[in-house]
Amino acid sequence: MQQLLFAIFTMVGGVLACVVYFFGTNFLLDKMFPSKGLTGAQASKNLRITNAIRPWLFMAPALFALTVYLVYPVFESVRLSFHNRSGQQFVGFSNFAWMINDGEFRQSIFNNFLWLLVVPALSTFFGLIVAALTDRIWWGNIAKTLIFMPMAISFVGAAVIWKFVYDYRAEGSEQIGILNAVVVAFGGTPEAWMTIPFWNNFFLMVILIWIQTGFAMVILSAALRGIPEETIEAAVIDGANGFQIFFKIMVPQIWGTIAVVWTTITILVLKVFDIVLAMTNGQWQTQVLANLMFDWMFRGGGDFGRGASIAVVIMILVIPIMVWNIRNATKEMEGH
Amino acid sequence: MTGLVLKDIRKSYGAVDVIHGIDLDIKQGEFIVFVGPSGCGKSTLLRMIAGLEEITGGDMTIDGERVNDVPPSKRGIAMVFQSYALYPHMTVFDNMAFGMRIAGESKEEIDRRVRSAADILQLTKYLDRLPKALSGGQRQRVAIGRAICRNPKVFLFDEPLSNLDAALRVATRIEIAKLNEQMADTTMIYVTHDQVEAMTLADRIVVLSAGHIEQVGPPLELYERPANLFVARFIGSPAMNIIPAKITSAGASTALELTGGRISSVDIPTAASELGKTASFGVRPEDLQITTGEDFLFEGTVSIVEALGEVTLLYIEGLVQGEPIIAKIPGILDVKRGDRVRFTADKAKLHLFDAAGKSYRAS
Amino acid sequence: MTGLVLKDIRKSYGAVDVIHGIDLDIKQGEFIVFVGPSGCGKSTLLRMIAGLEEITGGDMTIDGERVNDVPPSKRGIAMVFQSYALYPHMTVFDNMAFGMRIAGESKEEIDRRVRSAADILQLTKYLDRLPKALSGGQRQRVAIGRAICRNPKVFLFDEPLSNLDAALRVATRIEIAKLNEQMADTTMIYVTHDQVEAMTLADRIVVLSAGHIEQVGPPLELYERPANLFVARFIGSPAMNIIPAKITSAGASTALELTGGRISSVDIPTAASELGKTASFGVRPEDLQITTGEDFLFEGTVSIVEALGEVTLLYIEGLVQGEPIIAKIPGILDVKRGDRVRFTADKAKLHLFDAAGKSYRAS
Amino acid sequence: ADLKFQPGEDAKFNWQSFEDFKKGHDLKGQTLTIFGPWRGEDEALFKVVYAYFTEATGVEIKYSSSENYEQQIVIDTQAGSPPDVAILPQPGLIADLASKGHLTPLGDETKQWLLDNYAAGQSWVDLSTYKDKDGNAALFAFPYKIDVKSLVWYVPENFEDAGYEVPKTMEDLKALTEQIVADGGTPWCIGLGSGGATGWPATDWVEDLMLRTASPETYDKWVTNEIPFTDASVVGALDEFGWFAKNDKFVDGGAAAVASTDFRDSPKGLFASPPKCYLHHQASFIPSFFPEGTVVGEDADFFYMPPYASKPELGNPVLGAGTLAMITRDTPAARAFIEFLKTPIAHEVWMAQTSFLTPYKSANKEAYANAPMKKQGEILLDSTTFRFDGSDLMPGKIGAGAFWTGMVDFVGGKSAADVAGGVQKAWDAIK
Amino acid sequence: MIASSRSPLVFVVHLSVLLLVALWTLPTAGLLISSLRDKDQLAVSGWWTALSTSSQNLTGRAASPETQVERDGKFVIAGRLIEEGDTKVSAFGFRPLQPTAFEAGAEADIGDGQTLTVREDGSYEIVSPTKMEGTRGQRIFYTASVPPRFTLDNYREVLNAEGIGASFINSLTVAIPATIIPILVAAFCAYALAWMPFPGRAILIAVIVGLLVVPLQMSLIPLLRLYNGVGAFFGVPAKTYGGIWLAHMGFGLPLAVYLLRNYMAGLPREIMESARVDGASDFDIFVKIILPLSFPALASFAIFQFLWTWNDLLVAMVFLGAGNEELVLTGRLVNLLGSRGGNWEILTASAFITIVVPLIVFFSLQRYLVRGLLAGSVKGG
Ligand SMILES: Nc1ncnc2c1ncn2[C@@H]1O[C@H](COP(=O)(O)OP(=O)(O)OP(=O)(O)O)[C@@H](O)[C@H]1O
Ligand SMILES: Nc1ncnc2c1ncn2[C@@H]1O[C@H](COP(=O)(O)OP(=O)(O)OP(=O)(O)O)[C@@H](O)[C@H]1O
Ligand SMILES: [Mg+2]
Ligand SMILES: [Mg+2]
Repeated sequence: MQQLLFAIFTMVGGVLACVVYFFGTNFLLDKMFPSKGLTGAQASKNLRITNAIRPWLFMAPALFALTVYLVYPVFESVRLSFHNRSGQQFVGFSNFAWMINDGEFRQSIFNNFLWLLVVPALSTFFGLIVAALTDRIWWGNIAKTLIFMPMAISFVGAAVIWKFVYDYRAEGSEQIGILNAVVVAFGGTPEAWMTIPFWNNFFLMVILIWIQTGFAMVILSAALRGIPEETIEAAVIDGANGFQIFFKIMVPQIWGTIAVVWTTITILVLKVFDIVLAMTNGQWQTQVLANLMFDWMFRGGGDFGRGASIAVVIMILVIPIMVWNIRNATKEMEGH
Repeated sequence: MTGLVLKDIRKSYGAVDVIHGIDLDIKQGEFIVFVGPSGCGKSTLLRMIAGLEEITGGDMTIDGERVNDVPPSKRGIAMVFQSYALYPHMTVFDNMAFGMRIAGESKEEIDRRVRSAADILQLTKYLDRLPKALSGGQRQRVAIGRAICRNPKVFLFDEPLSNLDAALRVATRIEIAKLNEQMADTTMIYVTHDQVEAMTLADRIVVLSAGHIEQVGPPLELYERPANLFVARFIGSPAMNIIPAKITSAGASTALELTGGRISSVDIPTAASELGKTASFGVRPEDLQITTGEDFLFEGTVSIVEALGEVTLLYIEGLVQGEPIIAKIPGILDVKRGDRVRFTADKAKLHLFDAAGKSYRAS
Repeated sequence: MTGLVLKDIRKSYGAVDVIHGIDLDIKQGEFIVFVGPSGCGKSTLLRMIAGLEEITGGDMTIDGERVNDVPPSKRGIAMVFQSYALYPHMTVFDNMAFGMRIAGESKEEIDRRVRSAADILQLTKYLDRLPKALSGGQRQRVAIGRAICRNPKVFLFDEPLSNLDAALRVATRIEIAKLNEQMADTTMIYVTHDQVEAMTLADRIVVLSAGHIEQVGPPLELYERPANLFVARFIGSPAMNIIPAKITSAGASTALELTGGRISSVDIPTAASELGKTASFGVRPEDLQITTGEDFLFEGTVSIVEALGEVTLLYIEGLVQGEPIIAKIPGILDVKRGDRVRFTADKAKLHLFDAAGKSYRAS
Repeated sequence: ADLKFQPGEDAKFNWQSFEDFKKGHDLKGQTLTIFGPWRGEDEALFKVVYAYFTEATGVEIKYSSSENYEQQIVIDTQAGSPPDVAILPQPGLIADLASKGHLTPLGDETKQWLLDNYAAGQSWVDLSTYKDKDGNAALFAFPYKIDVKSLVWYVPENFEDAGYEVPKTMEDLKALTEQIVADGGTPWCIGLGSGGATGWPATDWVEDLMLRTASPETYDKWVTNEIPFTDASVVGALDEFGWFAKNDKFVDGGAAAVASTDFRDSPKGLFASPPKCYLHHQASFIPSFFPEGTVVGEDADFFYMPPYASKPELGNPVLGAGTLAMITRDTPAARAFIEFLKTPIAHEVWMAQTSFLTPYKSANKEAYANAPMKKQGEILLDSTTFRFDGSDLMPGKIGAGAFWTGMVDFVGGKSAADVAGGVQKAWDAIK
Repeated sequence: MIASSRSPLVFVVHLSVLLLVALWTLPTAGLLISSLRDKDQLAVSGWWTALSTSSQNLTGRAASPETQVERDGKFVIAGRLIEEGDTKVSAFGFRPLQPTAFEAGAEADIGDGQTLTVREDGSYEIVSPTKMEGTRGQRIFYTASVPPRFTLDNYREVLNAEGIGASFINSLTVAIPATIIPILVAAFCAYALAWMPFPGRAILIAVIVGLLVVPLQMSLIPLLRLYNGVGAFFGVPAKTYGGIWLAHMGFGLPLAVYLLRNYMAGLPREIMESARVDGASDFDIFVKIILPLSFPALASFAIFQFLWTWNDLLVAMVFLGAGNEELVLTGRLVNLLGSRGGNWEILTASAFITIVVPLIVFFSLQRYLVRGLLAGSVKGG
């Protein structure tokens, strides 16, 4: 009971503090440079001053948080990547030199590219298909909820679920993993899916696709609904069938949103490590950069230098996406 | 060939009946215009013809073949949407070629047909542009071009000009009229809000109201002999002035007592049984003339004068409850607000409707 | 009070000049209408007056105070946007009260003003509705009501009626006219594409083209004495017929040789120096009459007949390169396609422009 | 606090040690944060133990744990917010913490105490001695709670039915293996699956066999890579393991199943009907994964993984694992807690529950909750050599990486030499 | 919809959605069914067989000889192998290698003149001419057809675990403000980036997109060090709820700002201008116009952010600590698994317990994900 009161008190307090900041600073700003009810030169001068200050008031908490929680660690990572395992001694580029020569790192880069190719594409693809198809059926919302559900399952749960799916029992004994059960039912021999090099990467990717499709679906479904119905009807009259309408009329029109979803998932893929950690921990040649970094960072006491240098590589990989977004943002700004 | 036949066509959305049984016979090559107030079901009817809405009841035949269950692309129709509905990601050429590509026409044939349509619509210069780089009028022409390329038996237009500005509207209207001439065998069905479009383009106008047909006929017939009050008020702009009246003597010519007390007579025969009944007396603003004589129809104080140059509109308020009586007098007048003016009108151009709104003349 | 004064107002977006120096003096209480082709800068000018667009050059004063750098809310203006721009999540009442609430007016005052505005616009029934539950015309009225509640010195309208259907447009137009009367002290500036709106509402019309003013004047002056070809063609619908001509004799009255060879004369004086120069001869469609006599202006074959009931439009093609000549004859005519018809016109209603497009009469 | 066993009540407990400790330490009002690997049931058992510490000293204990304790302790020490006492099962990790200067030496007195009081004392001192920041070796950790890994589990009644005897030598064990095959059965259940840690059960096998084929010194050199992984002794041990695991007839499901069968599921074969196997090599914790209701000592039992009769000089080596307590922040309460761990009562209270073994000679064996535990405790006390799990002593990249994967590859068909070569290469890479 | 939707394509659509939904729910369904199963069955048979009666080889043990009674001069031990129910025994044996040697009801000679009979209903009887000795009962192997058995025990076990309730509240205390605060902060920032002109806007947007990729794990140590510094400076604990809210906010902000800015930039400009003419400041516009109009975007982000904070373990462990008082639900459940892991029955049940709250959030916010919020505001809207 006491804990509950405390919880409510902190929650209300925290949210209130945030609200108070925004209202308070704006109240102060308007008090310092009053314009309401006034007219004339003073009022317009004050208004101009407040207009110049206000964006920064609005952004201050966000910029502060971003700086502290993300920008600062980025610089810290870059610094650490040039230091030794305890982060105390400057070692130049030796961490990067080590990296290039490390077979596991090269394996991770290769796997990461596989992930980058497959996961964003398939998540977006399935998300798109689901979003498009469910719009046409009466039980679409139920279907959407079910497909969204993996997003709501905690990571622990997701790992359990897929261990169940991929479970392997020796040939002859009863399979409790559904995949092997299906294989056996069709007369095949059961496989230990997680241990088949190269292909096991794909079995891991399936998990992330399974989770992320819900995300893609929610966002793409909104975009699809924004397509003018008339263009679709026009295509129907033009004689296009369902597939042609979908691929030639609908998809091109929401290309922008598809790109956003794709970007978001791509970035997520670069960061993903928990799936690999839980399912194989990088064994059987399934290592990926984020997990490799995690490994070096924390395993056996941690090698911050090498961990950080891998993090730096991850961040470098995202530069093309960033450039692309800068371009888009400026283009959009011109339109404003 | 029999063209398009609608037989007791009905449409409901769930429990809401939107179309209440439309019977219509459209000959091949005819230009039909649907008019009616917003929400009366024009678009719905057009979309049913196109096959974009399911038909709840009744039969529709094109060239004698029942098409209720034929998909849109097999009905031999083409449609121009109110909102253009161009494919925003395709060039003008691709927009027009899309249907043919889907149908698997040869490259040469596609090229030939698109270019000939572009020629007609003066779009040749813009074939490589995307729709967003076109002005409103050009977009509309592309939409029409896309329809032309389908080489349809029936051409459907849903308020194609409503988003254009005045000058473009006139120009495109003339283009559609020409098109109609060039494609003499093609039936055209056209939905519009615009009086002028309806009057100038139609072979026959179909006036719809709340899901049923009020009157079908050539434009001038509707203008001169509206079958009922609804059509009378709907066709013509500004709308016909309606003055409540009482029939004071029936016969070959009818005498009326108008609200306000003036007695008038119209050259419309009425049965003796109508004597003493209330009626509506109608006269179009453009049929009113200013008079200084004693033989006037009514007299009133001008509340608003709108000089348009070519014509002048006079608004006389207070004569009829709620609405002003409007007179449209050619040229520029020297009438000011507050002036008292007397109006008269050619007897042949007066209208009389019974209490239910039916025209006495229409028989 | 001096009203609104624009002095050499300029606007550029980066390197693109959109407004090229506008000088305009608007008296308090005047109703000014901006017209001009799409993209000429009407909206931009209006938005500069509102303070929504920065002014690149020149001075703007309201009541003698320079307002170039005064934010919108301090200029004493109210604006009705082309696209209503209602707050979708607020009721009609809240939409109208929003500005006053921001200004911190008392509850009673807000209530009083909103109700009075709603009364004027017949919105009292809808005060509790959200915008999405209103029809287009009602939404437009809410937008106007919101502006009224601000009690502005200057009222700005950007094509407020452009998306309404014909009937609604007429009704709302009349409401705006009434409003103008009730708020006699309020200056109104109104942007429109629509001829009729411009002619009926304006005290003065400002014709804009490509960022500069072509002519400013009362509606009928613009109609009767357009200063140049641009205005002549822009005001009036259908547009004035323009026929290339050559001045064959100058003086108090001018003789012309029209394309096609007919000789005509107009009662417009020209200087001797103009002799032999090419000119444009103009006549409005509604000023043309059919004649069977020999004293005709020109003769042509009718290519299209558009019978609107009230008037009939005749299109004569081939006389002038590219465009048909249009005649607008009152009533219903018995002219058919292919008929040869002769036209004449009242000499006082003819127009003549020099090679640069300037009217010879305007001096 | 609530004490599970009331002081003075049960004679099998050394209550005197408790009273003595109580007298010497009064730290009322202080708190002690302990970070440990125990969660779930183990956490509850540990709670019972430290309740006595609280009772004696008045120190309030805040215990926390984490699934990712390994990573958590790195973060906490690195960020400057370590617990007072950390208890960890990984010598490699402890070595790292020591080398970064995060640990407080426990002093010579404790070292002497271990030599005197723990069976095979030198083994424990060696295990607890690490190099500090400056490269000087010191005793940093106190071993507490040990698991014995040199155990082979079986079902006595199945043995009875089939007429098998518990082997006393490795030669016997091999003979028994062949005997079972000859009888139409499958002798072994081996499962290496453990998610991200797949492969580790095989490393226990290899280490156990290593201790039985090579000297403890060789073992020590092996875990520090003073002799390469490719050394004949190591390859020999690998091949010994291969003799058991890579023979399709010897393991349930065939050799292919070994790598992918989960180590938690693997022992269930012992209890199937008909039995899928008769023998299972695993540490003392495995009964938690036996079917519910299995009574150790009756339904299932274990025997000491026997040494080779041909190598009597190696004695009775025991492979084990365990947790070590260390001071990560030097406070009086932390010091007192280490002192508390030296009292017999701190051992006996846990012995009297479950899953706790100790080499502490003064702890009363009778305090063990049941016969099997006592038997395991005796194995520990009787050992002539105790060696900590080698893979835990190796650097994380090897012991929790290359070695594991190598073993997976090994049972997958790779030769012992190839596997050893691969692991050695990985080891070279991190030097 | 379009009239042609009656074509056979519709069936294809239904079918494909059904297939996709099946594929997507199958793994979860497996989890759900598993969580309801008996924990011993979980590991030996596939969850899809849970509904069918399965034939299993089981092992039982007769009561110990101490319970023998003398009857007709013979010594008898009787009892039941299984609870009374639908389970049927078809065969039995007394040697592990011949578990099905005898049919149910048959009399097996188990040596020493003793006989064993197991009947179909699972009752057994050992009859011996002499007094039996020992304390352990005879092992009996039998084959039984076991009907599906479901139990809520797994859930009971998880829910009854000590501290679950407190952890639940802790999780809420973390997740609710960690969802609301970032949304508020991000919304203000997104508005400034979308609609307020100031120098360097485009660069700022790009930087925020770039920050999307910073790996969380990277930040932990520098941040915790910072926390400790700040905590020590002010003499307050370093691990507080405030700290973890801020951490969640920091990590969630880039995506929030990115998504919200995209959405807000799409709102009709005229509404903002209209408000400006009405005299509203940017603050008024934001609070009174933007916020209500951005509801769909706010709701979708709220769903995602809540999911992350609720399901998060790492950030909570690091910034809140792993002590008993502050443990969040995910942490508590993971601890429940015991140090050796592998309690699948607990894993499965707890996965479903944690899923409940996010699903409630999803359902309650889903209805705000409607379109048409802008209806009536602008032409064509
Ligand atoms: N999906 C629908 N569900 C229910 N009612 C509908 C639906 N679609 C249209 N309606 C109703 O059907 C009636 C006819 O609509 P329709 O679009 O045909 O009108 P319209 O004559 O084209 O009007 P407008 O001139 O405004 O385009 C309207 O009253 C409308 O409310
Ligand atoms: N942000 C901008 N950047 C560059 N050019 C612009 C911008 N906004 C408007 N313009 C240009 O300024 C010119 C005037 O635009 P404005 O909107 O004022 O035209 P308008 O007269 O209102 O046209 P319409 O009648 O179509 O509304 C157009 O040519 C337009 O392309
Ligand atoms: Mg319509
Ligand atoms: Mg404009």
